[in-house]
Amino acid sequence: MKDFLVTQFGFSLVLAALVFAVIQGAVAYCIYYERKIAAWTQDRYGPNRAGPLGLLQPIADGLKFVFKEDYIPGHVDKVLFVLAPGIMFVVCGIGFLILPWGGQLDASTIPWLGSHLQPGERMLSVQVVSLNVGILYLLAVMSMSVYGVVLGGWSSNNKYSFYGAMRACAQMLAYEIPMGLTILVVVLTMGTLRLEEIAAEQAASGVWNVFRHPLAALILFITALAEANRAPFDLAEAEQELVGGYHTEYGALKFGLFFLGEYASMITTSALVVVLFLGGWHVWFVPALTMEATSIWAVLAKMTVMAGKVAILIFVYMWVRWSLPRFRFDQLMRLAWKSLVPMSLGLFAAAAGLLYFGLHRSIPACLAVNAVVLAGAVAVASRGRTPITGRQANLRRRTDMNDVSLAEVRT
Amino acid sequence: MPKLIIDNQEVQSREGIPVLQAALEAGWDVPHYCYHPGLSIVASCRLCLMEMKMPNPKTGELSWAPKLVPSCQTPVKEGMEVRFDSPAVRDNQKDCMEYFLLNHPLDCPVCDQAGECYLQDYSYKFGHAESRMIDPKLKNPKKDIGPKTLLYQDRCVMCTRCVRFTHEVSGTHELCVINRGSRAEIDVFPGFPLDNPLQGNVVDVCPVGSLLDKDFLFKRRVWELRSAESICPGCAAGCAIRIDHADETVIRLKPRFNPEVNDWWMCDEGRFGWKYVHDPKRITAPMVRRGMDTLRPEWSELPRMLRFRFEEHMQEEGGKGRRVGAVLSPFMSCEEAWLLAKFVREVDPQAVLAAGPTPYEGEDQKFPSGVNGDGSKVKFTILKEKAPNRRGVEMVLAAAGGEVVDFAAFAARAMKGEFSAGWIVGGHPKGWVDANTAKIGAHFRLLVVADIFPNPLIEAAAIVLPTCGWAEREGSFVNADGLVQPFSRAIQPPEGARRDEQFLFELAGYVGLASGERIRELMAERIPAFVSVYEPPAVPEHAH
Amino acid sequence: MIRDEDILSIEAPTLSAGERLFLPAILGGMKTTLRHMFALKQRRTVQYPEEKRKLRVENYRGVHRLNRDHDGRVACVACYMCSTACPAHCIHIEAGESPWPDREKYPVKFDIDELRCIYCGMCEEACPVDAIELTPDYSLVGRTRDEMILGKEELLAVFDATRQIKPRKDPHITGYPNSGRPEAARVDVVLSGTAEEAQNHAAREGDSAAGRAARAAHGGGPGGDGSA
Amino acid sequence: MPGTTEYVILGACLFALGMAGFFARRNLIVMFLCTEIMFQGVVLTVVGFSQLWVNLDGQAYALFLLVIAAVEAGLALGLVVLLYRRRGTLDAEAWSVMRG
Amino acid sequence: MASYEPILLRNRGVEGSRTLKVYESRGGYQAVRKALKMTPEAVVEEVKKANLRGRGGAGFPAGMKWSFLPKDRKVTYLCVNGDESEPPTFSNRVLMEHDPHQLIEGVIIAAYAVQAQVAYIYLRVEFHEPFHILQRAVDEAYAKGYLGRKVFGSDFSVDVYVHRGAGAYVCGEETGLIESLEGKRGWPRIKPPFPAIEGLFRKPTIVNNVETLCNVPHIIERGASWFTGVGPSHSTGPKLFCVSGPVKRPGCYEWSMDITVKELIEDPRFGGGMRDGKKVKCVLPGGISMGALSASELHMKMDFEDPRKFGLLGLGTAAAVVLDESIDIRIVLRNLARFYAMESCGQCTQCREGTSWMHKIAERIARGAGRLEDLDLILQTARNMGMMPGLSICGLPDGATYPIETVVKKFRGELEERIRAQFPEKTEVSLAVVG
Amino acid sequence: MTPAALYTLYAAFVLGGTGLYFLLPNPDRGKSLAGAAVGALGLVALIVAWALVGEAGTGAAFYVLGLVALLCTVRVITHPKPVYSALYFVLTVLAVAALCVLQGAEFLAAALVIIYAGAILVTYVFVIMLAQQSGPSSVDRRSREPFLSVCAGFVTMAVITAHASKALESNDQAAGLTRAEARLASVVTESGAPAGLAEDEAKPSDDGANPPAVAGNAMAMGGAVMTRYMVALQLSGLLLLIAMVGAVAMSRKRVPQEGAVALRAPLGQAGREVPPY
Repeated sequence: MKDFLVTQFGFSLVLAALVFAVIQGAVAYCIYYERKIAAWTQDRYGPNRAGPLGLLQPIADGLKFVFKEDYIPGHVDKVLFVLAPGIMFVVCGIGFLILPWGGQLDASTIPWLGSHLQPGERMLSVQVVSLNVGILYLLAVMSMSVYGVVLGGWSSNNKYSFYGAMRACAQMLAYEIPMGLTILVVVLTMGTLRLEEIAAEQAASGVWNVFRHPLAALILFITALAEANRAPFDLAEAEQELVGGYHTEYGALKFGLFFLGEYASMITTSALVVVLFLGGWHVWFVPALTMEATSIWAVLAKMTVMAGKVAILIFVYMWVRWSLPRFRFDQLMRLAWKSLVPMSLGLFAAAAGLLYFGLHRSIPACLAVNAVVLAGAVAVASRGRTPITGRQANLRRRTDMNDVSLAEVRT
Repeated sequence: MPKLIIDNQEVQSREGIPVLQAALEAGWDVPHYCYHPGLSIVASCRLCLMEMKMPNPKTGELSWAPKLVPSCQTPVKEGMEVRFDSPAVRDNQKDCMEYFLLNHPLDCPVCDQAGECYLQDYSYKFGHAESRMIDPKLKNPKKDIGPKTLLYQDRCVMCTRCVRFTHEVSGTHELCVINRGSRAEIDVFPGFPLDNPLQGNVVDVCPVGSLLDKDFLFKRRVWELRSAESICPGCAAGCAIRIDHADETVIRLKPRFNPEVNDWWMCDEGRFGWKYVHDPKRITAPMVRRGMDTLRPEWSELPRMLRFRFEEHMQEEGGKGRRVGAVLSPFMSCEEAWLLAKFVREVDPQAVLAAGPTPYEGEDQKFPSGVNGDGSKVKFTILKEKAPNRRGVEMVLAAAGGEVVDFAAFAARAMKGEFSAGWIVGGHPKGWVDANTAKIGAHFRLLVVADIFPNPLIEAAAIVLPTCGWAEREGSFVNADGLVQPFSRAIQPPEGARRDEQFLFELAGYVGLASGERIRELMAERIPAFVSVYEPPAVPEHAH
Repeated sequence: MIRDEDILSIEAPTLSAGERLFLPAILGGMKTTLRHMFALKQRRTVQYPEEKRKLRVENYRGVHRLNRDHDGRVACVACYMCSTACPAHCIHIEAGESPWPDREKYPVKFDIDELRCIYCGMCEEACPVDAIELTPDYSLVGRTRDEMILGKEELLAVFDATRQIKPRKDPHITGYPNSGRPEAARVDVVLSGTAEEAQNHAAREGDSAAGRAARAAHGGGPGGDGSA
Repeated sequence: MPGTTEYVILGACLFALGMAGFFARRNLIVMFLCTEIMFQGVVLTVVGFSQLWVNLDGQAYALFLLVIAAVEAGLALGLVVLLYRRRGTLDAEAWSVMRG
Repeated sequence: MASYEPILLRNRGVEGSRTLKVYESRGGYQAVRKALKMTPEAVVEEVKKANLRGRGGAGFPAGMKWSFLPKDRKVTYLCVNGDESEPPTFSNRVLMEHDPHQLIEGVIIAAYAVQAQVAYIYLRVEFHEPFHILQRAVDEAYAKGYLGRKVFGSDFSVDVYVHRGAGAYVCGEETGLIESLEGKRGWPRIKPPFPAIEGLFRKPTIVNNVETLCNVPHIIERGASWFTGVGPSHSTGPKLFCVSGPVKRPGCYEWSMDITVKELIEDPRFGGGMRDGKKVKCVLPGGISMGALSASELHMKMDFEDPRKFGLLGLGTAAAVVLDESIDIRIVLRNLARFYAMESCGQCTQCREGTSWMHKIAERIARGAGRLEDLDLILQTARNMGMMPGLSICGLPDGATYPIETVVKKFRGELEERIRAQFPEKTEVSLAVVG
Repeated sequence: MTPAALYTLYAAFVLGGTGLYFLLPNPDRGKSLAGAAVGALGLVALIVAWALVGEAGTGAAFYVLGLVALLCTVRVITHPKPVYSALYFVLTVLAVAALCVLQGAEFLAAALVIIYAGAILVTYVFVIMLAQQSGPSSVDRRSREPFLSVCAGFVTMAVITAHASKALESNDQAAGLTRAEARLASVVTESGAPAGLAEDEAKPSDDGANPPAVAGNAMAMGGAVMTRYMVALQLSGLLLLIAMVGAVAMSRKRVPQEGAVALRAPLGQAGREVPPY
């Protein structure tokens, strides 16, 4: 048993349990965090009643979710109605399995458990699973989260829910494409699909991918926002139009599961961005944070750094949410299909080209490519006229027709 | 049919009416207070003044006369030309409205007339925004001029419509004008209060809030009321009325213009006789007696149950020569009578039908009464026959065919036990079952009694049904002159009860929503009188 | 109905290439929020139960009150104007003939459903005698719905409780000069010296004297409602 | 590691079930779903054979099958929506009348 | 001024002038005998020719009025308007008190001319003495057979009733008189139909003033040409003038209508000048309803036409009230306004409310609480009530507006001065009721 | 394949077919427990057959996943609600993907999930939800010729199985040999993969014809697709393009010209009432 825990499988199990628990706790405090940030942005105090600084607020909220009546409306499709939040929760929750939290761990440095091992005898990967299609796994899992939203919306048998679900569905499908393409840019640059290797590579070279492909990093961040249904892409639950979006009919714990899912996927996607572009657990000039440092303490430090980076990203998520207004749906789609997809395609093609010339690790070349793609996008964007949308287009039409014959139009 | 020109528009008019009436009928909004088509013309409010083309005395040419003439007093002549839309006329209206409001207390917030007050309407439309008088207002007293009426003299515009009404229509001369100038007051002679059977009309003719009905006093603001056109069920005259109601409660009745019956008036008996509609003693739910128990059936199952029980009964008893007997009350509408007759004829084609007893009280009262009623023309009559639809029910019975007897004969035959099943409809607000009638109940094996108030027959009834007050249903009445007049529903029946015509519609085997019109269409195939009903001509929009 | 010629066709302003990316604008916005986030001294929130905000007494629209006139009677004349104007239909009045000679009507019942009320102040605007007013009191709580329906007595009590912080205005429009002022100048024009006129005049004066007596009998002095 | 035969049998079962469903069901969308099931059967079979021959041909074939399935889904669903708009039903029988 | 022999008042001062005997002895009842020999149409024609204009105030030609009667009438009434309610007027009373038979003779001739079977002499309620005198005279005439069936032996019959009203200024208006005579509330009737078509008891009726009818016997007796020879051509015949106020000789005088106001006041045969040497400030020359003259306008002729030139309504009853300089014009205004506010019948809106409003304003000005704009307001009110052509049923509001308007216009300077001079605090009006 | 295995298999087919027949939607029948029982028996027979033909390596995972795939497929076919059909199909796909992983085809598995479950089926669900929002329609309650369909399906199944097993049996020996060689080759081939690649992955052979023993890794697939199947890849790209154009062309909303509206029947009615030809 003692030995089992320091095998990769056993360690993975422990790590999985640990990370899962931490993420669930983190989700609860994310909500607190979010409310605080919202409050600060708006010159308020935020939750400050439950416990010191309101720190017990998440617990109060959680208790509230648990103790509320778990009500299933009469008009819903009961099976799917119950299933949907579960799917959402599970799908958002299993993404973290392949995230590398701290490089390699020398099992012998683990106090008490690894005492019987020689240093360097058994290196454990601080990762739940190491898959050779790691990123593909993440993409596959993320693509499944659509089902939670769609089924939740449809089974509610409520038009607002349904609209929310439809929107979420279209949005996720659309943003998956640029997301995948930017990930592929990293994959091309790094030459591997394994996340731990990508992280290790960055740590080893000290060059984070964001310095090579800042544009790709931005696009990935934007698509991550959209995939997590976060503002300004929270069309699926636009209160003004759709009451509560796909979870209008949900309450109590089932709503809580949706909520947890959203924040869990925030954490997962932030971690993904961190690993792909921000060097994972790496920080320069800290000896404990190099490839070579594999002791348990170094790993803990790495994990802390990783968590810190994730926390900063999540702060950015929230900062964005409380700063920017929501997109209109057509704007959202235009952004995806007309800006992000072409840009990420361009980046992808360019990265492939760089790879062909062996320049894929060269920072200047990569930056130049990014700059070119950005410039191209700007050029294309500034070429056309300002798109006239919605009502204004109608106006144009009306006035044009006025010139022809008003009588014709009226008849 | 003279043609005249009003404000440059040619208007076709009627012979012998004043220009004011012609203009109102043509859609002009000419302000007026003292003019009322049912009363004599005094032309004293001077609000309807108009300009008129007259021959110049020197040259004989037609030109606009400098003097404004009252349009209420000027009869229509072929080819005359008048105008209301001129500065002089408008100025006069404006000034007049200022004068009317000089001593008016402007207590619209507490005035019951507010909302249907022509001082409000006209000063809004034709008047000044402000009064230029800064002196204290003259205060005229509030007077209790009769048991049912209050007089707020300070709101009065001295149109004397009320005075003329008591002189010319009721002929009772209670009201008069006392004092002079702006202290002129409407008053009664000491010891002779305004208390005649038509006195409620003085409140109606009052264009302002001066004469108020004590019955309606402070009850509601008029804009809360909704109206339904109806027919007064108080007597067989069939006066056209308007039911003003709010929150499913009848608030007041007002007469409706009907030149064939009541002109503009109605009697107090009808006006205040509706209170029984909201009597808590009413039967409000159907009851079925089963042994010693009384059950409350659902309305929805009643039609089928009743038909079943009558048919079952006829199978048992029909062979023994005992028939179904039905009494149709003169308080039923024609439609209800027809539907019930249809049902009874269906369950027993040889059923005996009878019209219920018609109540009579005293003698017909004709107005104007008293010394100054010159007797040349009766302007209003209150009939002694106190049921609205005896003729209608008789028409239906006549058309129903089969054996139709009068109520006395019916009662006698019932006592002999000729009928085993019966359906007796009441509906008289004051009760109608005397001791003798009450005895017939015991001779039925299956008796359905439908009435608005509990009556002694209920003791013997197997099934008791509530009927509705006339305000709660729709249909038509045939008045004493044979005029078929429709009335519409104003309020919902009380909780538990159901509109009679709807229930009987379903009982007679029809489905869907019953309406008087729809049933009349069905009836018209058998009774041609119901092909069309009488609707009084529309009153001009701006007339009052 | 908007006519076609009234419609303005508005072109969006032409954006430069940089602006078209929207990123600078987005970053500018985020800078603003960030600044607020760390400007800790700017917190605007009032910590409610401990701190209370100073309200503008004249304008704040809180719980209603029914004013008393100078004799301590309910000032309302039961004209239903407030209930007519109320967009939420939360005012229910039952009028009765007033026991006082100087007015026609008074409210026998006057209920406001504070839960239905949207505190728009239309009732205040509509009142011809300035009898209903909204007070700066916003802390209205209750355990049941019934508790939140304030009757006449409660509304008068609200007046008594708030008359210090928000004194009653003198009504400026009223058909009843005596209801607002303690002794409004009452000038009747005596047209001539005929006996009849004098009698009428005396009778009217007598009316008001009787009114005063009646008022006294009803206990209509200050402090008492007088409508009880 | 399971053998090829099992995969072939399973693939055949899926294929045949898809076929039975395609024949039996009347809903156009479900019918297309059944064809997709047949694809799944084929995928399993070729993956099984890929295992048998220890090369990637089967898997590559399966990959192209995915392409075909995607194309089919795109076009077929577009068609279904069009048909649904025309007839207001998804019943395949509604389109059984030949009109030449 | 030419000399003038009184015609109408010729019996005044004669002993027993009220008796039939004295009247006949001084040539009375000759005219009626002459008239009865003529056809009624001829009588009407003669009166028409004489251009006898009504002496009641409006000045409508009497003959013309008589000829308006429908030809196919069966019943005709003659009403004699003795409701002399205009404040300074007492000429009818003088006629009736001193020479009742002259009136009765006129009534008989007029009744004959219009073929009236019944004549009513309507007196105001305050005329106790004239009533008794007149009643006695009528009884006398009945006794002599001059009244009743077959008067003077002719085929013509006429009954004369003397009736006393209940006391209202409006009853002096012909339709008001008719209403009152019918026993109703005395307020004017709407015209048309005019009384000549539909009057008393809905029958054709002629209403004439006492003085008018007193002229008739003289026209018949002396001929129309004599009548037209007296006075100017548009205002023919003798006329009674009343003078009241602080003159030395107030009273009723007869003269032709070529006399001026100044003569009426100053001439020793009439007013005889002002008492105590005071100066004239204002004269209301035609009863109060016709308007006021300032001191500079005293040259106005007292005929039917001249007053119009001075902004007055007409000659009216030709009863002049003289006001001296000691009188506050605000009081004049107030009193004038009060009279009409009191006497308005309350039927027509403009008159009912307008007169009382004018009174309120005038009262306030008189009390010392006037505002300068009140003068405009009162003028406007007056105008809104309708000055000729009037807006009301009868002419009372016209009569109410002219004195107010002329006083305000002609004495505006003094009024403004008075208002300016009043204590400022008094100008503040109690605004307890504003609406 | 032994005859016992084959007959067991046929028995499984017969039982399964019978069960399926009873399970197919039929409004005249309620839920058919008997059908489910017979079907279950069929599945048991199938497992037995698998066990009889199975090699040593066949683990519990295969049985579980296979059963899941089959059960879900049956539900796809028999469920009266199309949404549920689609969702069961998602499960089928997941099971198939897992089966692929069992066979070492990890890239294919990921592709299956991403493309099938993540894209294609989402589209299906989308369309179903849009087209059919209120409960199961009559279309889904009644099957079309259930007996014949089941017969056709299961006869095909038997035929394929019979032939396949025969062929497999004859090739078994050779196949086994080839597999062993391939495994050997993978061990000896020098790893030429880029740095950082896992050790158990090998560089594909030049033409892809001779893949590493443990196939299915992404790199190998990439190599194969980009080299050996280059033409096919391009063609499939072309096919996707054509499909995209076609889909856009098909679903394009035709905006009627001004004034032409009146000439056409309203859109909703146009198809519903077939005008007499």
